[in-house]
Amino acid sequence: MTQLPGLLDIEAIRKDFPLLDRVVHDGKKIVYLDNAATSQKPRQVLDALNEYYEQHNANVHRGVHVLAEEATALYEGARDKVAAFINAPSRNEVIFTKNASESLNLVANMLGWADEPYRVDSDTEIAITEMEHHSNIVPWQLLAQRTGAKLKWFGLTDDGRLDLSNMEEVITEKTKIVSFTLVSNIMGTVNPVEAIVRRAQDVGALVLIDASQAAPHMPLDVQALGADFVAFTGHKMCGPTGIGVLWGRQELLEDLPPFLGGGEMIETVSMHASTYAPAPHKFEAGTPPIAQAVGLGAAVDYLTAIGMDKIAAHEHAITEYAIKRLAEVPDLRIIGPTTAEDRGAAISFVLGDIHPHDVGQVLDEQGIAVRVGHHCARPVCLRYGIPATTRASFYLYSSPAEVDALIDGLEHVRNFFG
Amino acid sequence: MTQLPGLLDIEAIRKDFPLLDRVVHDGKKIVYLDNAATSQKPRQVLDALNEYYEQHNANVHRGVHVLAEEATALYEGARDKVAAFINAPSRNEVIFTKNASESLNLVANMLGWADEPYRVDSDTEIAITEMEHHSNIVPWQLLAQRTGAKLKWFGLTDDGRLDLSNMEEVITEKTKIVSFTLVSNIMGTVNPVEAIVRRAQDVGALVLIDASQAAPHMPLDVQALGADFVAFTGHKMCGPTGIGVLWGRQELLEDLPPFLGGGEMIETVSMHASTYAPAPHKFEAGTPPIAQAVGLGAAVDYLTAIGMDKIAAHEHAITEYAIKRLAEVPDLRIIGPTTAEDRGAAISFVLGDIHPHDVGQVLDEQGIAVRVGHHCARPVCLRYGIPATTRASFYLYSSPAEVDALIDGLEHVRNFFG
Amino acid sequence: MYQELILDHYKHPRGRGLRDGDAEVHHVNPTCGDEITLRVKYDGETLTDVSYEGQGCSISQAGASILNELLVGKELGEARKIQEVFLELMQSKGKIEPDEAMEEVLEDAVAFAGVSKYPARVKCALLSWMAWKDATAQALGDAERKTA
Amino acid sequence: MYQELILDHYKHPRGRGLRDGDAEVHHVNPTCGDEITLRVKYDGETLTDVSYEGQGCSISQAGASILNELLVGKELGEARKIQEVFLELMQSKGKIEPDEAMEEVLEDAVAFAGVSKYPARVKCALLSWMAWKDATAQALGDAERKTA
Ligand SMILES: Cc1ncc(COP(=O)(O)O)c(C=O)c1O
Ligand SMILES: Cc1ncc(COP(=O)(O)O)c(C=O)c1O
Repeated sequence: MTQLPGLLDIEAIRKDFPLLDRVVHDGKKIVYLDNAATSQKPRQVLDALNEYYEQHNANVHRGVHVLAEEATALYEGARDKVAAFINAPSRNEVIFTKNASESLNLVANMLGWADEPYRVDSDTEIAITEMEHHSNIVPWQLLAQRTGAKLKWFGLTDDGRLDLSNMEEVITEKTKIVSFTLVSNIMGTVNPVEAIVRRAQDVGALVLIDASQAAPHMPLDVQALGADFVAFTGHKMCGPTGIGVLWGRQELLEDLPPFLGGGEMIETVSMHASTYAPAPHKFEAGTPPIAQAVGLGAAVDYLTAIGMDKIAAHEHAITEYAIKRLAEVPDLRIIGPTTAEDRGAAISFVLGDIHPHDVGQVLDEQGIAVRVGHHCARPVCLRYGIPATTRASFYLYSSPAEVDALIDGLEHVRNFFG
Repeated sequence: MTQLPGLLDIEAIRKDFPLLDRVVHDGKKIVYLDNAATSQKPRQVLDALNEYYEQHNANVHRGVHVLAEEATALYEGARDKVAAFINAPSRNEVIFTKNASESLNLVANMLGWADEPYRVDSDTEIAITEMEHHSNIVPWQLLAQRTGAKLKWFGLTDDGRLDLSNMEEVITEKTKIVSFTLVSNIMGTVNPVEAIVRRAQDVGALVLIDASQAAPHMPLDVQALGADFVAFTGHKMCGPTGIGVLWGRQELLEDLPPFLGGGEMIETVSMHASTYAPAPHKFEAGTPPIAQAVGLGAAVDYLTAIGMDKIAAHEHAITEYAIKRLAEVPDLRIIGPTTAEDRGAAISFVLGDIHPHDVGQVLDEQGIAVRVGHHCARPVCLRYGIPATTRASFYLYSSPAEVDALIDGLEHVRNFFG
Repeated sequence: MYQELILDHYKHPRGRGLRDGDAEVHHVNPTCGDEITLRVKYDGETLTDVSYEGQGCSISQAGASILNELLVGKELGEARKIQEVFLELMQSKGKIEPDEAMEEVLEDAVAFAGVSKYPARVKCALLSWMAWKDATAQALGDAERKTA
Repeated sequence: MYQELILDHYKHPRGRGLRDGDAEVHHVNPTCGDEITLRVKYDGETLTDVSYEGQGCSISQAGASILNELLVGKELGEARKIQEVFLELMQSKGKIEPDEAMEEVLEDAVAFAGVSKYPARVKCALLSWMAWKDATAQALGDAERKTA
């Protein structure tokens, strides 16, 4: 087996993930390289879900019976774990949502309904980038349409990086919010947070960082990032589906208006008027995704026990190896950074003029799961003049042998359509 | 054991629910009477969740690999099951949300951003009732505040029913939307849908029915209801947390604008403009609660196999028995209908001047889980001049013996504080 | 959690009723409807009376009664110290086992130790204590304004 | 799903290129970027040419080629019937095993039966067929307008 410096004990880790034993297409063990879409779940997370449902299930808050107290302690305990995982100054800054998309929409809506100085209206601007996931584009397009604000964005360089050369034009005195991804889900690019945050702070704009592709893969410290809001999603980081996180600075969460109304988010309700609970509850209307938060807490424990720095090192090694081996495949062109520096473990490419759908399908027949399409980042495809890409993306359980399987698979694809 | 006509085979059913074997407070088997807050989950639902995560987990839609296709088929299959469960004319009318609260907010927001003739604005009115759950009050208060629309409501009679005597004043030619609960979560009242829907249709208002306390307990037929939207939540009907449903009439879902923006809900995105996918996807931004939808599908299968009419008959028998036995408790006053006719299996009461918190706590010490407080329906408490109630609520696994345990427990409470 | 002593204070509240005071506050716990109206009376630094009316659960009502018993007659500094120790105990999630030193300060109020294990009830226990703190701040503010 | 015949049509498309026609349409599959520009030419009731240009996956491109082979020269009614049978096959989720009657109608296009098992690819297979239907409606509309 190929040995690379920095690899985790993959064999031991893979034992934690039941799905990795899955056999497809008559006897082929799955090679799961679609981790940027969603990750697999360790036994530890599934156990936490089962234990929750079998032993402690109840609705949270305000219950005096023992199950309600246990469920509340587990749910709020998950908040503590997530707060520690991202180094939040306070647990009350951690809001549970259903996914990163809701977290991003939540901020857009807060700002649309906010009072001054936060309010986004027709005199103001919003700044994003051309490499955002649709979930960090469409909420701002909707907000711009509905308020009359102007939407601006950073373009991309030919090698898949943000073009910050016109920083002063994109982020101006009118900008109220700058929202960008820490790591691109399509190209793997890691973006230069500091430069953007500095400019935003200079003009008094708030900063929202989409950490959906960062939280699963590297140490995340919201204080070090210097942003005002950070969003991410549970299912990409070994957690269940149905859970996302929005972290926000406490003063902002106090000042900004609620979004969804309902049970849990109120202080007191009468037919004539209601008052709202303090954050985080103010932003959590209705019965929250209780089991899913508990599952995310278990995922965070799992990742922390291995060590986020070790996971980052592992993925860096795998990415470096994959880039090296992909360079051996004739007619293959990587869309995005072509070195492992400042990039994550998602690698998009095109293979001659074979359509990605065909690449993906023939790889699938060999048991290799990659994603094909525009990866919810169609503007990137438009920018590089391609209809779609094939994307292989790695995680803590990915092995060099899986990279080798991908390379062999691509060889087969070329022969098949050659 | 007490035998009542209409009871299900409780012993067999209880074996499906692992939590019902839970022992609390040094050896007391739990008596779970907090079903209106959330239900317990049968083994069949937990198995479906585990199988999903262990065998098929992938992100849905647009994937060409086998896991993505399986996950998509399971997720969309759950939509088919839910559509059949509520007799929806089309599967495309079933939108998955995170809970009933999101479903209700979704409608409020659609109407706030809609064009004519649906648009709620300062010339229009919204009608609700005084017995709504906070999740069907606060979204309308927010909408009214933000659009200038006027919020009106039906009051309550002394015996816990809607007072429809001023129908013409509450629902007028200006009313755009009438939203009310089919079954009250605090008093158990089943509301007269037909009369309200008829009046709403007469004035051309849309109707949203909150079926959160109905879907788990009785056959639900959205076509027979005659409403335009129906909302409910998975965790109260044997499903997982983190999943809710909004059913809406197809033409409306076509005409109304989206709410959350992001991946999955788009047709095509460029930096300058986006177009949206047809419903239901238009209203499902981001990675959906995949496993939770699959779990809800399993819950619906489970309930259907037993039969919703049989479940309703079982609960009716239990409710009748409980009301009879509660009448034996001195100083106990039921808040809500005092017969089992046109009422569900949630029974609220006050016990002399012993505060519900004390009632609940002393019951808990005996292993009996009830809920105490305002049950997210504070206006009802205000209406009846009480700070809170104690609520016992039953489900398909509730037994006459559990009613007896409650009565004994209340006797103990009285002695304790007597 | 229902110590004999708590039940006793609940059934036989000490010093209940509203009497003359320097300041009055009304506090509510919106989740359960516990309510208290509380007045404080100071003679210089000495808390000479805490009078109150309220409704709610045994814990909140016993809390007011024990507060009255414990604080009336104390110097402000001492009363504040008692309040702080009580707060610490109630926020301990059942982890503080009251020792002799604590018992010396809190006297009968150590009976509330068990309540701290029930997060939903801690607010009830603290209701009157928060009201007292608030009323005291108002009374002193008024006093300061008067001497100013 | 990649039958020899599909690959053959993909690698050697029949009738590719844009020629003179009565109507032209441009269809796109936004999820994968498959595109086709397609023209139809009718002589009375007879479809005399389907010409096209496009880019995309093997399934969408082979689909256009086989459509050309199958429909050109047919009467409109017959072409419509073929289209309907093909649509039925593609929407069958792999549940229809083409019988002789179907083979008679669809000829080589039965090779697409396997594609129907792959929901993500059915749209690709149908792209040119939907474009043809649309172009035909336009051509006939125009024809009707002309004769009107
Ligand atoms: C009548 C009613 N409506 C709405 C809700 C809100 O459901 P959820 O908390 O799952 O959003 C509930 C339950 O909490 C309810 O009982
Ligand atoms: C960069 C990025 N942002 C946002 C999202 C949206 O996450 P979710 O689909 O869980 O809402 C994703 C993944 O889908 C992503 O990769």
